[in-house]
Order: sequence, then structure tokens, then C-alpha cells
Amino acid sequence: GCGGGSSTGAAEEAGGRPTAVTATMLADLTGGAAFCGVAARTGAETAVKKINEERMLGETTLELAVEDTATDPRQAASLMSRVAGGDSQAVLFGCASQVAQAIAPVAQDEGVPLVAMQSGSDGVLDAGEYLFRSTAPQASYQDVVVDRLVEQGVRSAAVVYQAENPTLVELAEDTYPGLFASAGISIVASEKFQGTGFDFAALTSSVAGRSPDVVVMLGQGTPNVTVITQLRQAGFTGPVVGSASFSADVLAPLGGQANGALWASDFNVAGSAPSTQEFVSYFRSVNGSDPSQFAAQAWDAVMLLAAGIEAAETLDREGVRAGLETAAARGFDGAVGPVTFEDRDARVGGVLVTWQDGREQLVG
Amino acid sequence: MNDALVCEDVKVHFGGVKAVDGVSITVAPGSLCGLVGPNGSGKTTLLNAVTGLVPLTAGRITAHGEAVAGRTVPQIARRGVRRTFQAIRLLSTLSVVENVALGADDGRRLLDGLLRPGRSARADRVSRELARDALERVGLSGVGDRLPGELPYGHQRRVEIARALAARPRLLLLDEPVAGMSVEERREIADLLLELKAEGLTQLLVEHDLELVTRITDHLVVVDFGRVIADGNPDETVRNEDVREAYLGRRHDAAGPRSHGAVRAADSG
Amino acid sequence: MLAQLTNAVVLGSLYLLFALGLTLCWGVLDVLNLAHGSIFMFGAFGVYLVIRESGVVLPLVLLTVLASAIGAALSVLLQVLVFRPLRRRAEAGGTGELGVLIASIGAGLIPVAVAMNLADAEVVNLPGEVAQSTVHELGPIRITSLQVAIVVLAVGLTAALAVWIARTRTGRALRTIAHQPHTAELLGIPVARLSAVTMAISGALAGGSGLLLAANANAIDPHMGDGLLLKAFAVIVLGGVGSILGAAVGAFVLAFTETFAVAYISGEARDILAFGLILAVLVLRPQGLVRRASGQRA
Amino acid sequence: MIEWFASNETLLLTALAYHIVGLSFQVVLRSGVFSLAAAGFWGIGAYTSALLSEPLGWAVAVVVALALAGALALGLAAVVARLRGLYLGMATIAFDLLVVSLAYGWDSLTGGALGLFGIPRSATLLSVGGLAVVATFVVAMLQSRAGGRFVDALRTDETLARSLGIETGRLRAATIVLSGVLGALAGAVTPLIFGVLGPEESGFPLVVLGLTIVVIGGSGSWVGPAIGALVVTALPEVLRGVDEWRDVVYGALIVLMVIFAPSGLLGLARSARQGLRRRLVRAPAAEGAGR
Amino acid sequence: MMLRVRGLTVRYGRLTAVDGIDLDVAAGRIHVVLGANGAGKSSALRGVCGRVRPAAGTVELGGRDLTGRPAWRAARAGLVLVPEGREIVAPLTVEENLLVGAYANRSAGHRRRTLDEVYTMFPVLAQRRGSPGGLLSGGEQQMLAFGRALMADPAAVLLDEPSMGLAPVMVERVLGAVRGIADRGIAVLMVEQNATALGLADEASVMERGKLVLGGPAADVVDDPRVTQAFLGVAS
Ligand SMILES: Nc1ncnc2c1ncn2[C@@H]1O[C@H](COP(=O)(O)OP(=O)(O)OP(=O)(O)O)[C@@H](O)[C@H]1O
Ligand SMILES: Nc1ncnc2c1ncn2[C@@H]1O[C@H](COP(=O)(O)OP(=O)(O)OP(=O)(O)O)[C@@H](O)[C@H]1O
Ligand SMILES: CC(C)C[C@H](N)C(=O)O
Ligand SMILES: [Mg+2]
Ligand SMILES: [Mg+2]
Repeated sequence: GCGGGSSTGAAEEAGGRPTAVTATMLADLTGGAAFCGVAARTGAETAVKKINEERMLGETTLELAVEDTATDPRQAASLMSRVAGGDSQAVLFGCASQVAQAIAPVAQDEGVPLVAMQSGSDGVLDAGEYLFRSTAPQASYQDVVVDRLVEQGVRSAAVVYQAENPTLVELAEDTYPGLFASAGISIVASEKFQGTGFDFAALTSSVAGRSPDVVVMLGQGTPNVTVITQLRQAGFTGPVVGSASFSADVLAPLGGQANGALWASDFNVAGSAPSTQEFVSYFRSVNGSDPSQFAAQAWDAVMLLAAGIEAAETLDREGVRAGLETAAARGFDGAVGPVTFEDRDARVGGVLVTWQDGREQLVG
Repeated sequence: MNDALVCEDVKVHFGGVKAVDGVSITVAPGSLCGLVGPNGSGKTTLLNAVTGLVPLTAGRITAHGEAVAGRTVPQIARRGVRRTFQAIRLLSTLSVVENVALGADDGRRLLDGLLRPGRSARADRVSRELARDALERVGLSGVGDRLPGELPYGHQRRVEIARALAARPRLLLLDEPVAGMSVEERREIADLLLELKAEGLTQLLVEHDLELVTRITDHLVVVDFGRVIADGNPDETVRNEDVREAYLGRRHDAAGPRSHGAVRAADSG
Repeated sequence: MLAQLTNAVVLGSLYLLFALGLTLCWGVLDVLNLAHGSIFMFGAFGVYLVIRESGVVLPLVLLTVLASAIGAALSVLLQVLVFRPLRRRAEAGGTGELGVLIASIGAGLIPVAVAMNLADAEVVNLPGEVAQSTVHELGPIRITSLQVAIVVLAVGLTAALAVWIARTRTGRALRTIAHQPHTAELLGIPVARLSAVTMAISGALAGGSGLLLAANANAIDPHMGDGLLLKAFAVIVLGGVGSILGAAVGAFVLAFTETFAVAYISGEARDILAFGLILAVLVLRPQGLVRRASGQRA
Repeated sequence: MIEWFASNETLLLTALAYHIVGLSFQVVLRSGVFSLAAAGFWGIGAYTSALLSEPLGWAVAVVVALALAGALALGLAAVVARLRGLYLGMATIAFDLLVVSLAYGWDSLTGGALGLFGIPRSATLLSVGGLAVVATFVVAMLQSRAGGRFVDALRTDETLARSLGIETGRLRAATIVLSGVLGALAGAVTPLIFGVLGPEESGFPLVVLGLTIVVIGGSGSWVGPAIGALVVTALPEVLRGVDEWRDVVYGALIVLMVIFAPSGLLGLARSARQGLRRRLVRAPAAEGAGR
Repeated sequence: MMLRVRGLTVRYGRLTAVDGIDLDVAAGRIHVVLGANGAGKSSALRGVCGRVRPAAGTVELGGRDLTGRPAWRAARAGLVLVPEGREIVAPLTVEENLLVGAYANRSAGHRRRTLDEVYTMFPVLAQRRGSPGGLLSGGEQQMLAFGRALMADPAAVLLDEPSMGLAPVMVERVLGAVRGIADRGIAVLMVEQNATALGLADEASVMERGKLVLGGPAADVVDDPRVTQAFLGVAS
């Protein structure tokens, strides 16, 4: 390896402080997590615009290069090691955790600070101190959903989940069983599927046949739509519980069939935190549309990086890493509201959202 | 001494088609034996049976005293039984000389290139040498580096023969080797077969050119509907009435009057 | 049980619809067209684009016709721009069959990339009024009108194609092209034209079934043809290459195996069982379930 | 220069691994034994080395992977001995997908759909390059001289090959095993390059990749896979400029290459060289049928 | 209809296989081309029927220009080649092979009649009508190829060594059939290696290294010493 590429490519001022910092964003712009990656890219670019516009880093500007991982761990690992050989001082990543798991060890080995958004599974940060996650893992706030289900008197549930995404697998195999057990909700079926399929009739028939009160549907993008359609065809009429993957209008194609879908999120445009409202209005003014959860999370990743740069004493990779550590220890007010950190990993209080009449809405 | 080839009551049936239906033939070592018969009478199928390409329905075949049954096609070939094909079978992507060299290669030494490079280099030189010799014998020196598809049909047939010769066979089975050749060229091939016989090579020749067959063979077998209908001295055999009926046709009531003289002219030579 | 049986029949019909076009150009043109999956997808995606741009929503039947037309057009384009020049050049000696395979893979990347770039939402699908289909209930069986149509179409088209290939003058000409295109020319068969017609039919089958699948799954995924392609390949080989009826047998065998694996074992067993079955069948019957005369002598 | 190597190390390693994948398919295409099982053995090799390189060290892990793949390939060759052509192709694809579904299903060993990560990235240009050279040497020697004729004969006319005394049964089996072991070798080094391994990596896309490499490069000898691997590795990098339309251009380029270089770039180079030589030497006009 | 060939030249890369030959075959006449292996006989036929694109020259059938048209157009126009090597479609049955030969021949009634004629001419084909063509013996395939050409109801046929691989009895029958089809008013251009066919020819030419070196009424050609020497085998 060739770590600590210092400020090789960054323009330097007389005083020694570079005038520009380059960050490379590896994003899942195509492939299975594209529904998230594309939104994340917009969010990150908007944040960079804001930072440079308002000179939030003083004389230093932040430059963002974006590369597509195609949601392919191997391609991403290879990209990561190339970026490490280049002159970026930091790497941003979004979204899928299987991809994050591939690039994290490379970033650590090569000594490149990495800020990941989404990527909410265990083990992403295990490789070491160069790794940060600015999005709270979904598992940390699913209790809001289960509390709600208990209120509604739900007694039984089925879990249907996609095999390729570690976050979803963790939610299905650890988080929900644990929460359901303590809430007294029984799991009548737990079915795993592969995202490449298009026919889930056999699965949905057998799930519907067990007549659960709710179905927890944990998929990445399109399969959510297909599975829910076929669940409805198979005669299931109850509510559907989902994950962050329901954000970004994934449910729109389902029309009325998705009404009442419920999931936990860390963000909603109607969120009350001032930093949220500030973000939403800036995002609207730049992009002319409402931000999705993923855009908000990517914004926060950039903001954490900016805070790290501000806190850094030197703007080489090691300096940025140290700065990030300081910034994380302080926490910050992000698009999702106030964010705190535990061991380089973000924590937030979750909010409950539901799908009604073609829109995502805050519950309660 | 064993006979070079003995077929005893050989039957090869394909479902309802009795392609060979009880053929017994003996070919003496060093002889040139002819096998003729109408189209579809089972000649090629018999060659296929001898070389192991089709399984016997019944009967027994021995080559040089060893039973063919129970041996695989490559084993039979490596015991010196080689053949040419009626429908030309040359490898279109290999040069002519490599096609012929394949006949001389030892088909068991598949991994020698890696395991014994020295030996395989020597063997390769020998094969190519044999191939060039064989090509020369069939009158094709100088075309070794061309692709077979570029050669005229008649020359492709010669390459077929050369490939069999390069293997230095003990028994050579020829399936219509002169089809599509002019009289002059037939004569050359006939001379070659006679030469080979003089060298002691046993040959079984399937051919429709009766003039040629009677001229060069020692012994002629005639088959029809998968059975032997005549067997013996070539000249006598062709005079056999059954043979004339089945094979030569009663030319007096054939087509137009014009054909008459010409066919005579061709055959009387 | 009955419900799962129904699922298997519907799934088998989907496999079959997809496989018919593939086996047609494989059996006839000796082109294993791996772009078939992309054309299948683009039948649906093209219709989506048309609806999005024009705002006009036609009934499902007409949309299916439109999708078939799109598929046919793409296939003919593929034939004219890729396969025909390839064949012509391959005569001079080259990769032949395999070249066609790789070229079709390359060509197949294009519609997928176009679809990914032109999709404006994360999940694209047909308008609700098109995708919506009445559910019929017969005891434990639940089946939508659309699914009934899929089954009927699959069975009907299979029969029609089988008769066409086996019995008609054009069918014989196509089989001649399949084995000896050069000889076909000698016999007065306009090989280029008939090849284009075959590809058009194959493409129409792909495009139309793409739309039906998209309506059934309520989503259009740029990669939705990929997985099906392998399944269809398996279906065809399982049945015996070039045999239309074989494809039908293969499709339903595979569909039943998969459905029962999911229903009674687990989701993971689906592929293990399916591919294990394919391997086993081929080992036991090296020419597929429905064997055909090859006409080859030793 | 050194810097370029350093920052493109992964790319170069990828090209080397692709070259080995290409070799495993070249062996198949040249001999016409349409076994596509190399992709499955890639998976077997990859999981073996990913799981064992931590406890045993990468070298031992690779050796174990090759031995395991060799033994399994021998078994597979026996099972599919009667299959020919695309039927063999399909059966071996089924084998590949079976390996993939086992990798999905056998969670406790393979990490299921999530795969394995944090694998020691011990591949270096030296080690992988060395292995690639050895693999190339093996293929080149096996296809030299008579060995080359044998595989060509097997591809074009198996019946004929048998009548010439060639043990085609053993040759087919040897081909399947060789292709499998080469596939396993490529598989064994890959997780050592990337540090991650997922079940989907060894399925049909790998078959497509292998075939593409060989068709683009040429199947005539080991040079084809080398050229093909370089092209397939470099092309996406070169096409970075066209961004999201990359696949459109990539697809179109593959089509053009297949059409205009039907025997691969290798074939193209050969005929160019021949044409040049002809022009230089001015070969006397072929005297046709001269005898 | 009259088949008229002028200046036909066929090249394979740099090799000129046929070098500007002229040939005329009138309806109902048989023209035999003799020549050694590699003389270019097959190439000439391929050039005439459009199987290979001639480098130069013209081909006319009944006044219609067919030069450079693809082979299937020529076949539609009534010019049919029975190729060297037969080219039977292996998996199709014998009957299907014959029927596909009639592809260009749209009249169903005529098709049936010709089919019966072919079966009468070659009873073995009738016997084997249901078995795949590829399983026939070499000679049987030759008959099938010949029958298939008749099915097209051609105006002119090109025969490339039709007697190759046939037993004498069959040679007689096939050549008799050639006379028979000529007598129906079909122009026949036939390549043969030996003079067997010369007896029934009206005109004959001898080809050598891509050029016609001798031509005229068959009777004259038969008497030419070069022909007797090389093709009639009299000198032996
Ligand atoms: N594999 C097979 N399956 C079915 N029938 C076959 C097979 N092989 C040969 N036959 C039939 O067996 C008969 C004998 O064929 P064979 O090729 O041996 O004849 P032949 O004597 O060589 O004829 P020719 O002189 O025309 O070459 C033919 O009727 C042929 O159709
Ligand atoms: N496809 C081809 N490519 C290159 N050269 C060819 C090709 N076909 C034929 N030739 C060459 O053209 C010349 C004429 O061949 P052609 O086959 O026309 O001869 P022919 O008179 O029919 O011979 P035969 O009696 O052996 O059939 C020969 O020198 C041959 O090598
Ligand atoms: C949006 C999803 C692709 C991200 C997924 N929940 C993860 O954290 O891996
Ligand atoms: Mg024969
Ligand atoms: Mg010829």
C-alpha cells in the first residue's frame, strides 16, 4: 500500500494550507441500490455546493468526484484501491452495505478516511479507525415501528426479505425477531428471496396462507413492488411494514395497494428540527424538488466530512481522519436532525413514516 | 499365419434397416480385396463395423487374429486398421500436412507436450516427415501448407489416402477412393494401390469403378441388401448373372440409345 | 396445494412464452440469441416510454401488440445489423456460432443501458389501470385474468408454432436454413428474408411476453430478462434443442420443480433443486427429454 | 512508471486474473469440449482460498483449491462424459449455478448471499503474475505440436479423431479438468486481490466474461486470452468518459469486434502480418492444381 | 430456355479458378464439361448459379440477366444446381428433402406429380421416405439430390458429377434420367470426370486450368485425341 498521499494533488497556498480538498464519492449509481445511490449523489452534490457557496471551509474549497460502483462489491473494491492511489483526501460512500463491506477494509489498509452513508449493517466499521458512518444503522431505531404495531394490536407477523443486502438480512434475522419476541408478536413465516427473481407467487401464496396480521417486507428497490403486488394477489390484505428502502418513492407504482405501509426512517421533509428545515428549503431551491431520505443522509455525510476538515490540523489523509474523529465526538445538526456518534457510528432517534395516497407522510 | 481380416456372419441393423445382414469375408494378408455392390448394400457400414464406428448386431470380426469387438475405435485404429472416408473428412482449419500428420501421431500421448516436451518435439518431426512422404506418394507434394478446402475435390481424396498411409497401417480400408477422378487420375491411384500391395499392405477396396476393381484386385466380394452374393476371382465374379442383374444392370433396356456406345467405350478400356 | 399448482402453471407459461422465441431462432437460424432477454425487457420498457411521452393509455391487448411490434423491430434490426454481416464474414472461417453468441450478448447490453438511462423513477411500471387485473377465486385457487391470458397464449402459441414448423412449406424451408443455409439458397429459399421473418416473430414473442410479465409483476426492471434468459436456455435444452414441444415440456417441468421447492422446502432450495434437476436430466438423457433425429451417421 | 503500476495495481491484477479465466475458456473453445464448468470451479477455488488463506497462508490455500477443483473436475468429467455440444454447455452451466446456489444456501461456510469480506489481500503482481505465467506455459505446452492437432481434431470431427487413434474420451476429460483447474486458479487468486467474495461472482456473468475474453482475443492459442483480458480490463476504464452510456458503447464495441475480427484480435493481427509478408515477399501466384 | 454464359471469371482471393469462359446450352440439350481435378469445373457451375459471385462475365437464362444475383434468385428463375457433395439436409426426412426442393415451385399439383415421378425413378427413396436424409448411403443421397433438383421444375439444371459414387446400374439410371429431363425441354449443363456421360451429350467442352480448351458437338469432342487420352482411358 501507499497510504497518506498527503496533499499531492491539492493546490497549496503560501501558508501551507491547501486551497482545495478533493473527496471521491463512490456511489451505487446503477445496479440493485441505484434507487438510493442516485438520490445520494444529488444530496452530496447539493451539500458541496452549499459548502463552497457559503465558504464554510474558509479559503478551502471542497471538490467532489463521483464514481459508480454498479452496486458491485468487487468493482467497488477495485475502485477504492485506485482512489487510494490517487490524490483524494477522503472517500464518501453510499449506499448498500454489501458494497461498504468490500471497500471498508481497503480504505483502512490504504489509510484513506471513509465516510459511509446508509450501509447499515454490522461489521462495516470493524476494520478500523479510518472508517466513519454518518447514517445511524436502521437496526438502531426499528423500535418505533414495533411500538406502533403493538398499539395496533398486531399479534402475528411474517418476514419476507432479500438475501443480498446484509442490512436487510440483519433486520430480518436479528432485529425484528428480537423486537417481536419482547413485544409478544409471533413470527408465522420468515422467507428469504433473491432480488434477481421476478416471480414470487409461490412465496407469497405460502406467506398469505399463514394469514399473518402484518408482513414485514425487506427488499431493495423493485422487488418490494413485485412482492407486495403478488402478496395482494395471493389474498393478503393487512398492512405492510418496510425499511428505509421504501423511501425515494419506491412504493409509488403500487398505488392504493401500498396504503398504510409503515416504516422507520431517520428523515422526513416535514421533520421539525431547524437543521432539517434549513436543509429542505435549500435543497428545494437548488433542485426544485423534495429531498428523499437518501439525499438527506448523503448531505449529512458531506457535512460530517466538512466538519472533519474544519477540525483537521493538516489536510492530508491522516489529518482529515483525526479531524473526523474530533467532529464525530462533537456530533452535529444535520439534515436528519441532531446526530450523535458512538465509536465513529451515527445515532439518531427514528421517526415513523407511512405511505398514504401516493405520498410518504410522517406518523404522529 | 492369421488372416488380415475375417468377418464371420456379421450383421449390423439400424432399427428396421438391415444394412449388413450376415456377411462373411476373409482377406488374406498382403492381398488387395475388392468389395462392390449397389448403393445402400452395406459396404460403408461394413467398414464402419470393422473400424468400430458402429456396433455389431451379431457376428464376429477379427483383424490380424484379434477380435475387434470390445475394442474402442481408437484402439482398433492404433492396431493398424486405417481407412479413408467416402464423404471426405479433412479438418478444414489445419493445413494439409498437419491433417496428414494426424494420421501418424500417437493418439495416446495427449499430455506429452507438457510432460515430455523433448519427446513430443521428436515425435512431431517424425509425424511431419511421414506426412510429407505420404503426400508425395499420392502425388501431392507442394500443397502441404494450403488448407484442404482450397484443394479441388479429387486432391482432397488423395489427402485422405495420404493420411491413412502416414499411419503405416497393416490393413487399409478404402471407401471409394477414386470417386470424382478422371480416368488418368484413377490410373495413378490404381498404380499406387498396386505399389502398396507389392509392399505387402493388405487392402480392402470399396469402389464402383468395376474396370479398375477387376484390374487391380486379387479377389472380389459382391454384396447386395447386406448379403454376399458372389465371392471369388474378380473376372469370374463380374460375369456372374446375379451380379450383372443387381449391380451392372441390363444395359440394353437402359435409357436412350445414345448411352449405349459411350458406356461401352468407357468400360471396354 | 392447488394454489401452488396454479402458480406453477402460470410460471411455466411465462417460461414458455419467453422460451418460444428463443428456441425459434436457435432452432431455425442456429442463433442462440442472448439479446432475447433485453428485447423482452424493451418490449415492456418501450411501451412504458410511449405511454410516458404520449400520455395515451391503451388497453392491455393493444399495448401487447405494441410491445410485440417493438420486439419485432428490435430483432430485425439485430438480424440485419449484427447477425447477417456476422454470418457472411464467418463463412470465411471464424468463430461462427460462438461469435454470434458473444455479439448477441454485446448487443443485449445496449437496450438495458438505454432503459437504465431513460427510466425516470426508481421503479418504473405500467400505469395502474393497465396492470390492474381482476382476481378470480375458485376455492383455494386465486388467478388473475391476466394470468389466464398468459396460460392460454402460451399453450396456443406453442401449438401453432409447432404445427407451422413441422407441417408447412415455410416450416420446412426454415428447418433447411437451420441446418444448411447455403443449400437452402440453392433451393430457391430466400434465406435472408426468411431469417428476418423468423427473427421478427421471435422478437414479437419476446416483446409481447415482456409486457405481459411486466404487467403481472407490476414492475419493469432493466434486468428482468437476465434471469429468465438462463431459465429459458435451460428449458430449451431440457426439452431438446429445436423442439417446440420439448420447450413446453421443459418449461413446465422446471416451473413445477421450482414452485414446489419454494412452497415446501425453502427459497434457497429453488435454484439448487432446479439446476440439480437439469444436470441430472441431461446426464440421464444426453439429448434432452424430447429426443429428435439428428440424421447423422457415424 | 512505478507510480502508475502502484495506483493501477488492482487493475493489473484484475487483468492477470482475467487472463487465467480466459485460458480456462480458451482450452474449452479450442477443443470444442463445451464445458463451461470453469465458472463453477472458479467459485470453488475462490471460496477455498478465501476461507483457508487466513489460517494456512495464501500459497497453501491456492494449492488446496487447485487440488480440490482437480478432484471434483475429474468426477464431473466422468458424469458428463456422454454429453456433447450445447447440451454439455447447459449441463455445466447448471453445475455453475448449482455452485452459486450452494454458496447462497450454505450460510455458515460461505456467508450466504452476503459473502465473505475482510479476506487478507495478499495478492501481489509477483505472485499472481507468476501463477499466470505457469498457467500460460501449461496451456501452451499442451497445445503445442501433436497436442494442438489433437484438440483441433476433437473440435472439428470427433469421429474422425477417434478413427485416427486419438483417445478422445480421455482428451475430453483432460480438457474438462484442465479448464476446471484453471478456473479454480483464477478463482483462488481473485478474493486475494479484492478482499471480498460473493456468491454471484461465479455464475453466468463469469461464463460470459470468459467467452468474451476468448472471442475478442481469439481462441487459437494462449495469446488470445492475454489480448482479450487486456481489452476487457481496459475498455471500461477507457470508456469512463462516456459515463452512463458506457454499456452502450461497450456493447457496440463487442459487436463490432466480433463482426470485423471474427477470429479475434489475434486472428486480425495474424492476417495483417500475412498480408504484409505477402506484399513484401511477393509470393508467386499459386499455381492452383499443380501437381 | 437458353442458358448463355459469357466471359465468366471466378476468383478465390488471388487464385483465378475460372478464366473467362463462354458456354451455351439450349433448351432440351445436354452440355457436358470434362476436366481434370482442379480444372475449375465446379467453380464454373458455382459462378453460373450465383453461389459464388463471379468476378466478371454475364449469365443469362432465357434472355434474363442473372449475373451476380444471389443463388436463390437464380433458383427462382429456374436455374438449379445439384452440387458436388450432395448437400442433403440431414435431419429432414427423404420426403421433406424432396418437398423443400420444390420450394420455388408453387403449384401443389405439379409438386405431387413430380414427387411420384421421382419415387418411380428411384424406388429406394420411396421406401425410405420417412427416414432422415442424413442416414442414407452415399449413392442414395446422390439420388435424393438429383430428385430434389427435379422437384423445382427447373428451366436449366447444373449437375456437378451426378454419377459420382453411383453403382453402374445407378449411373445408367441417373444418366438416363438426365436425358429424360432434357427431353422435357430443360437445358442441362453437366460436369463429369469421365466420358461415360459423353455418350448422351449433345455438346461437350473440355476445361483445363480455368479455360475451355476444346468445345463443340459431342461426337467431335469424343474423337479428339486429347479427350480419348485423358478421359476415355483408351490409351491404357
Ligand atoms: N446410422 C444409420 N441409421 C439408419 N440407417 C443407416 C445408418 N447407416 C446406414 N444406414 C442404411 O444402411 C444401408 C447401407 O448403407 P451403406 O452406407 O453401408 O451403403 P453403401 O453400400 O456404402 O452404399 P453406397 O455405395 O451408396 O455408399 C443404407 O440403406 C443406409 O440408408
Ligand atoms: N473455396 C475455395 N477457396 C480457395 N480456392 C478454391 C476454393 N474452391 C476451389 N478452389 C480452387 O479453385 C480451383 C478449381 O477448383 P474446382 O473445385 O472448381 O475444380 P474441379 O474442376 O471441380 O475439380 P474436381 O474434379 O476435383 O471437383 C482449384 O485449384 C481449387 O484449389
Ligand atoms: C437503501 C439500501 C440499499 C441500503 C441498505 N439498507 C443498506 O444499508 O445496505
Ligand atoms: Mg458407401
Ligand atoms: Mg468439382
